[in-house]
Amino acid sequence: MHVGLTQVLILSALLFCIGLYGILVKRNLFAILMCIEIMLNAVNINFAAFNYFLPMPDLSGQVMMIFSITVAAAEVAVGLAIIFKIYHDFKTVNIDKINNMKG
Amino acid sequence: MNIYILYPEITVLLLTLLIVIMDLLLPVQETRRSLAYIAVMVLGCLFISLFYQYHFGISPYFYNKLFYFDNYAIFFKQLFLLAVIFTIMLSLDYADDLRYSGEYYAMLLFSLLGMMVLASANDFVTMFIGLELMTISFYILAAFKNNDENSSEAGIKYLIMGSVATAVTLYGISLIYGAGHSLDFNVLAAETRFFVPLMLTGIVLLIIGMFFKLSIMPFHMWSPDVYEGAPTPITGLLAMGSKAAAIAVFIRILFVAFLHTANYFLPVLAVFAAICMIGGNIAAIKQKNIKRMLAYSSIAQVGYILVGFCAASPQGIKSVLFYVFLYIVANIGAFAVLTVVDKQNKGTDDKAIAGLSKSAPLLAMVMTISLLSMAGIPPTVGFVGKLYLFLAVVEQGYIWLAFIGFIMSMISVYYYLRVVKVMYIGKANNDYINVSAAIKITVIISMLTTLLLGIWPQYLSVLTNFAAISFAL
Amino acid sequence: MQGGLLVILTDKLFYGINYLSGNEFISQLIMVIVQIMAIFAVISLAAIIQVYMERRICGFIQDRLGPNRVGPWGLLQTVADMIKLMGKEDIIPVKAQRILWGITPMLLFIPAALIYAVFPFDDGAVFVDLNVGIFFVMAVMSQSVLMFLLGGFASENKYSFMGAMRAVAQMLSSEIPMAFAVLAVVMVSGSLKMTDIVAAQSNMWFIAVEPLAFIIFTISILMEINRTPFDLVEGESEIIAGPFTEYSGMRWALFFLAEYANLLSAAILTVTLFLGGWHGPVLPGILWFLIKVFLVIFLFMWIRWTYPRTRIDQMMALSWKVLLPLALFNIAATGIGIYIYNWM
Amino acid sequence: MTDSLLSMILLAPIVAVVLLLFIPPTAKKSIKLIAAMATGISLLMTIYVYINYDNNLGGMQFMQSIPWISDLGVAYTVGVDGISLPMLFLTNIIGFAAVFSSWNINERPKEFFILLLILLTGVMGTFIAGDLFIFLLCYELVVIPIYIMVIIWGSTKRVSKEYAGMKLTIYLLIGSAFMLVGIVALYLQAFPAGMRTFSIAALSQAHLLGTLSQSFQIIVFLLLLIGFGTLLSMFPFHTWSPDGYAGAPTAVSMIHAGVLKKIGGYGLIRLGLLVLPAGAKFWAPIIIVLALGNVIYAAYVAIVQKDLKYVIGYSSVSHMGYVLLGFAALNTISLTGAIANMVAHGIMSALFFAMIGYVYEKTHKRSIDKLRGLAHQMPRIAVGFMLAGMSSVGLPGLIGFMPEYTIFLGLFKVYPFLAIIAVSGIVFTAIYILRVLQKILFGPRNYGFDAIPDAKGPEMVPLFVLGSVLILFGIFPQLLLGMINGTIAPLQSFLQALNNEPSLLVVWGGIW
Amino acid sequence: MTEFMKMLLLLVVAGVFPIMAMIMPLLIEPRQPNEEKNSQYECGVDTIGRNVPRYRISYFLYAIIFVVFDVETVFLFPWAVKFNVMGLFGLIEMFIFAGILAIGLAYAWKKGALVWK
Repeated sequence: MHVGLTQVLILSALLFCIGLYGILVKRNLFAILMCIEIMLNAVNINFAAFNYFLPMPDLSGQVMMIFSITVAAAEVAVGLAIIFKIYHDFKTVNIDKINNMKG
Repeated sequence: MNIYILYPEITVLLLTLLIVIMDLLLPVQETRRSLAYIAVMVLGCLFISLFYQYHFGISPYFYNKLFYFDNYAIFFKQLFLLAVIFTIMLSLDYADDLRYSGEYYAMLLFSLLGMMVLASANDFVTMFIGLELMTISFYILAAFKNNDENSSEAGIKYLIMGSVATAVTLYGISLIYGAGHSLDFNVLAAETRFFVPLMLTGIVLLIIGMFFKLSIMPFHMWSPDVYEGAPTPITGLLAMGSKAAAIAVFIRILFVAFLHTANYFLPVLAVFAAICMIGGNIAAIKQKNIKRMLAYSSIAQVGYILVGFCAASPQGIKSVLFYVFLYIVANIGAFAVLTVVDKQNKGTDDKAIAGLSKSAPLLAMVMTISLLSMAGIPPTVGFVGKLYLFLAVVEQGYIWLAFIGFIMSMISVYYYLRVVKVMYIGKANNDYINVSAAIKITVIISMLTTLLLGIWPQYLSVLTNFAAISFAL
Repeated sequence: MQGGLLVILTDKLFYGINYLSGNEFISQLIMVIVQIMAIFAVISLAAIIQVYMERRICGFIQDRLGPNRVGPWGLLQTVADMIKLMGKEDIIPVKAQRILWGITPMLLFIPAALIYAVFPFDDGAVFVDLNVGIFFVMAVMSQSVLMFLLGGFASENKYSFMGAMRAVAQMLSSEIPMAFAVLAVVMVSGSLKMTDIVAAQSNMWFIAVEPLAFIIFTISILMEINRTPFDLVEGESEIIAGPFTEYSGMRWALFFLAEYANLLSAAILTVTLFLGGWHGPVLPGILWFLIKVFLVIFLFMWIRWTYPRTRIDQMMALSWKVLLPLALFNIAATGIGIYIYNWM
Repeated sequence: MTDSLLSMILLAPIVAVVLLLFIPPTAKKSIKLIAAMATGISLLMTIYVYINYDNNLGGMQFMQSIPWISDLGVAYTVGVDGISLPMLFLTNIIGFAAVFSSWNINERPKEFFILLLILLTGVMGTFIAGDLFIFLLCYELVVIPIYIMVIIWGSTKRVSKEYAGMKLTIYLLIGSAFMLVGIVALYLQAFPAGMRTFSIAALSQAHLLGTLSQSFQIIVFLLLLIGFGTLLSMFPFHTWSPDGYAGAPTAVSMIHAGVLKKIGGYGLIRLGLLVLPAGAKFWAPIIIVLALGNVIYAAYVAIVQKDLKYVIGYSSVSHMGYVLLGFAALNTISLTGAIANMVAHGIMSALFFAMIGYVYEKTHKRSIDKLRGLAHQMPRIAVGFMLAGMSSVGLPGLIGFMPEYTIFLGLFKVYPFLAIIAVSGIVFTAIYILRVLQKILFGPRNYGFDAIPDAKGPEMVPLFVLGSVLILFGIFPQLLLGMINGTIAPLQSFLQALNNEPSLLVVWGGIW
Repeated sequence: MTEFMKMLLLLVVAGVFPIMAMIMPLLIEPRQPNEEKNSQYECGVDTIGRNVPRYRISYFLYAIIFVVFDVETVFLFPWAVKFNVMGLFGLIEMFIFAGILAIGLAYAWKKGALVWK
């Protein structure tokens, strides 16, 4: 089996779609947060793959990946904190029940 | 490596750290106002010093042209400084009620830092960092009110939608990287192979992501909830700062990196602008909560701003800058008033602002003028801004867009005037609203700017012209 | 190529196989499999030896004999234990989430085995000399906490779950100081490659250059592998056996094996990073390596039977409030030191 | 001095606004005095300008121009000619009268007079602006104060004042949106980039340069027609007008009916005719048809109205039809008549609304059925009613006669048949005016009103001022017509040239 | 034979090895399950409902801090590798970075996030 750019891109696209699907389907906030992580990791795979397989003038793809990992971590940290607050206020982490504002 | 051009960012960063440290040193019960004063002072000095950085000739850049310090960036940096300074001023009273007011100011400054980076970003890495620094700070700020369900809800909704937008944007960027072999706008601009499917998909995803961030109409569903739930000063900053910053970088992306494809995406943008103007204004009509109404109205405002994009000319960009400025000024006024009302009457719906003209005539006046400026009624600066926008776009042949724009801005008067009506003839909740000096200063500055620039926009016009010619269109 | 005893041996073997098979690829494949087998042999054998050592040392420190019945000096005691474990019934608790519960011990073994790939046992004797070696080690090592969490969660047992949460807490606190301690080493050696790090110690061991980092590293690696005084995860007197409470028979043995594999890798890591790896006078590298590794294991056991178990808050406080600031300070000091050294 | 005279006329109310901002709301008398003084000063200066305007010279006089926004080519330009000076005069005299007719406002007077003065500034600015940008600025400035005044001080009768205010505002703003699009297109089309200007004088020359193609003119004129036509309450877009007047407070009704509507007519002549002659010519037949709708339909509706304000509201719609007729006939005589009729109608409708305001204020009644015999108790108000009514009917010797006569004269030359139909509108006018006057003023004494005092003191000022102008211009129409003619007459050749341009009728004829 | 393939092979073997180890005892182990034996290991009394205890919020506070710090190391490692090359610039960078980290730590400390409540 040959693992080339195409295969990696397909993998990342699949991951991305899985994440997106999860966000749309899952109702648990933690699960949604995880799905977002999956999406971001799909992107990381893309960057690394492009940087690895294609003749790039620099390592900007990998740099971008590192930053993207960091940002994802920060996002998760903030997300967790907000989910605590949600749980504190709503006593649930089901996103369907978190629906005070409408209109 | 001329590091001095980073001085605004470095100043803001040091200021933020200083505030974090001071916050740690202060005893818990003590008010954090001193931090706010320090921040306002330093940012004010920075704001003034940036006037001296406008320059002719080649723009200084930092590290391989990844970070530009051109007039355009300076203009936007000043805008963000303005927005944050006034946000701090109008949240002085508000922040006293918060449990972590020190962090509140620190997060404001972090978001400012993100915006400032965005204004200068000339490659996707820098842009991404700026964007996320700003957005993540906003996630926190949106959920900042303690024991407030709406605030938490706003925070989580913003987080989820914002993260998805980030992921989509990033995915787009990664495809662009794969097709264009670089993340640098300048290099991408030299790239001519735009019609590779990979590149096109990337551009489309990137634009969709940006539309999410800008809450352009079909991608706007998060914004009304977030605007309603977030603490009022933060709603203001969301409406002004985050949008302006996203616009700042969006212009660079479209008109530096993907200038070649302009002919293809401009009609699309025009359609989205029309959707925003129509949808935003019509949805705003039936809103009872003023923050929510302003959320929809801000969707419409972004529609107007997109109109300026469609012109794809220096005049277009100049009109966008002009409009963004006036939009920020108008929002400062409106949200300062809402902040006071929210604090006094515990809400921002019609009941809360009823009879404001009796209990606080100044606030009612400022609110009216700010709203009229958003609607584009003379003699407020909103009129001049709209005129610039539509002049620029009609010159490029989009007369239908101008037509929709003018009609919709007149329809928007309907719901703005509804607020005015409630303020002027509604029954007041309390006889007298005490308005603090900081708020008074804020609203008076906002009002005077709106009116004076509306009558005599010469200086701002020159400044925006100066900033807009940073682009080789 | 220059190489130690092990490398010479492998080269000889490779020539032999190549001669027999005649196909380079196949012989390479066979060589890799042989190497993998060797790694597993090392892990299994080391586990048996370590268990025996542990008991003897425990006995010695507690002033008693320890195992001395099975075989000469009780040497076969561990083997007997193995056989006993194999013969035990595999009890599956009814409430447990069966699949997750079942695969946990197997998954746990993967990270434990995987990090052996990058250890330089001798001059040139390294399975895969990754250019991000130490980073890889840290990344993979921290994966095992996931299995603890999984096992504890899937067991549907209070003790298991508490143990799992403790495991997470412990990993949270050990990882950062460890990473920062390693960082200082990386700064000095200028590479993430394990072989480079060892090579950089040919003149002077890093324990002399970075004593503070050594201490921080040792403490945090003890936390990482759940050794006493940080064996909160399976504190017998508190939560039965932590995540392993519901496991028995061979499954439990796998946990056990992974744990001792981790202990060995911790020792190897310490040796590689701070004690000069296989470097040493006169004797062949592999011997020096083994001596150092078993000395470090002895040190760990000594610590184990000397200190009482900490409370979780003590452990967290130690790592976040003592080790982390120290590690930060250490990085700064190293930075300045290197700068001054280069300047001179 | 004479250069900045117009600016000073404009500035006087603004200075007063700034002054008023610092006066405490409780000092009601001083507020009113300041407002009266400001409008009075403006009025006096306007009269000075009116007297010193050189009719023989014609054209723009008292010009002042200051560069304003360089990159748009905007200059602050003010100046008056024979078209705008009567309008300016009208504005000031009605503004002055409006201040006094609001003398009895005691609820939040500070805000009322501030808004009133802003309103007046906007209207004045519109008339004297020599630059399209300034024109727009002032044009839209007036809408919002009106809205606020209607919702706070207005009255709710048949429709609620909020509804009336909003309807008025939205109609006018949507109309102005059309107009803005037209102006933007005009601005961009008239001159090439770099030479663009908002100067009305320069734009008036643009059609000579040939940059404005015929089809362009036709389209833009349509947009302007919708915009200004809405303001002028042209037939299908007139419904805001009666409702708005009914809801508005007296002063606003006066200014709105008296002055504001005239901006529509003024704009049509100043921008529509002078800048886009081909467009004007093209749409003239349509305008005539719609204007007939105004004249006949509105008059007919006015007959059946019960509410006094609605009667006058529809009457003003009807009168605007004459103005449109005069405009659409496109000859010097009818144009002169149209402009003069705007002045005439302004004065009389302001007087009407002022009087209605007094009646309503004193009796709290506006219904024609409930009022009768007012002449017994309030002879002074009755005089005002009579003056305005007779003028409206077109009694010679009052202001209303000459303009209408001139319009018919001009129209008859072009469309004799339509002119005859239009003249029949006068009959309707006479019917509803006389009916109203007869019902409310005359007839048996209503003893219920005995305790109600007649207008006196400051309340007499509007009656006196407006009435005297009414008579003065009625007896000496040359004062007005001469000035207008001085500017319109030179357009003879310009209008003559239009005969060659196709009109809608011709195009239709071609299609058939 | 690339590094990647070798690693993959190791991974596969590491996955297979425990399975082998699990299969072996199947031959000799006794199989006599009963209800008592298969019940959860508790203190003699069956738990009603799910057997998962509530856990402390402190875990999450630590987790959040951990995530942040752990990711910082991602930046520090490349820097550390190239430290010798970068000279003074690297040193200053390091001080800025470590300084910000230290402030972060101090912040968490002072705010009581590092207290095991």
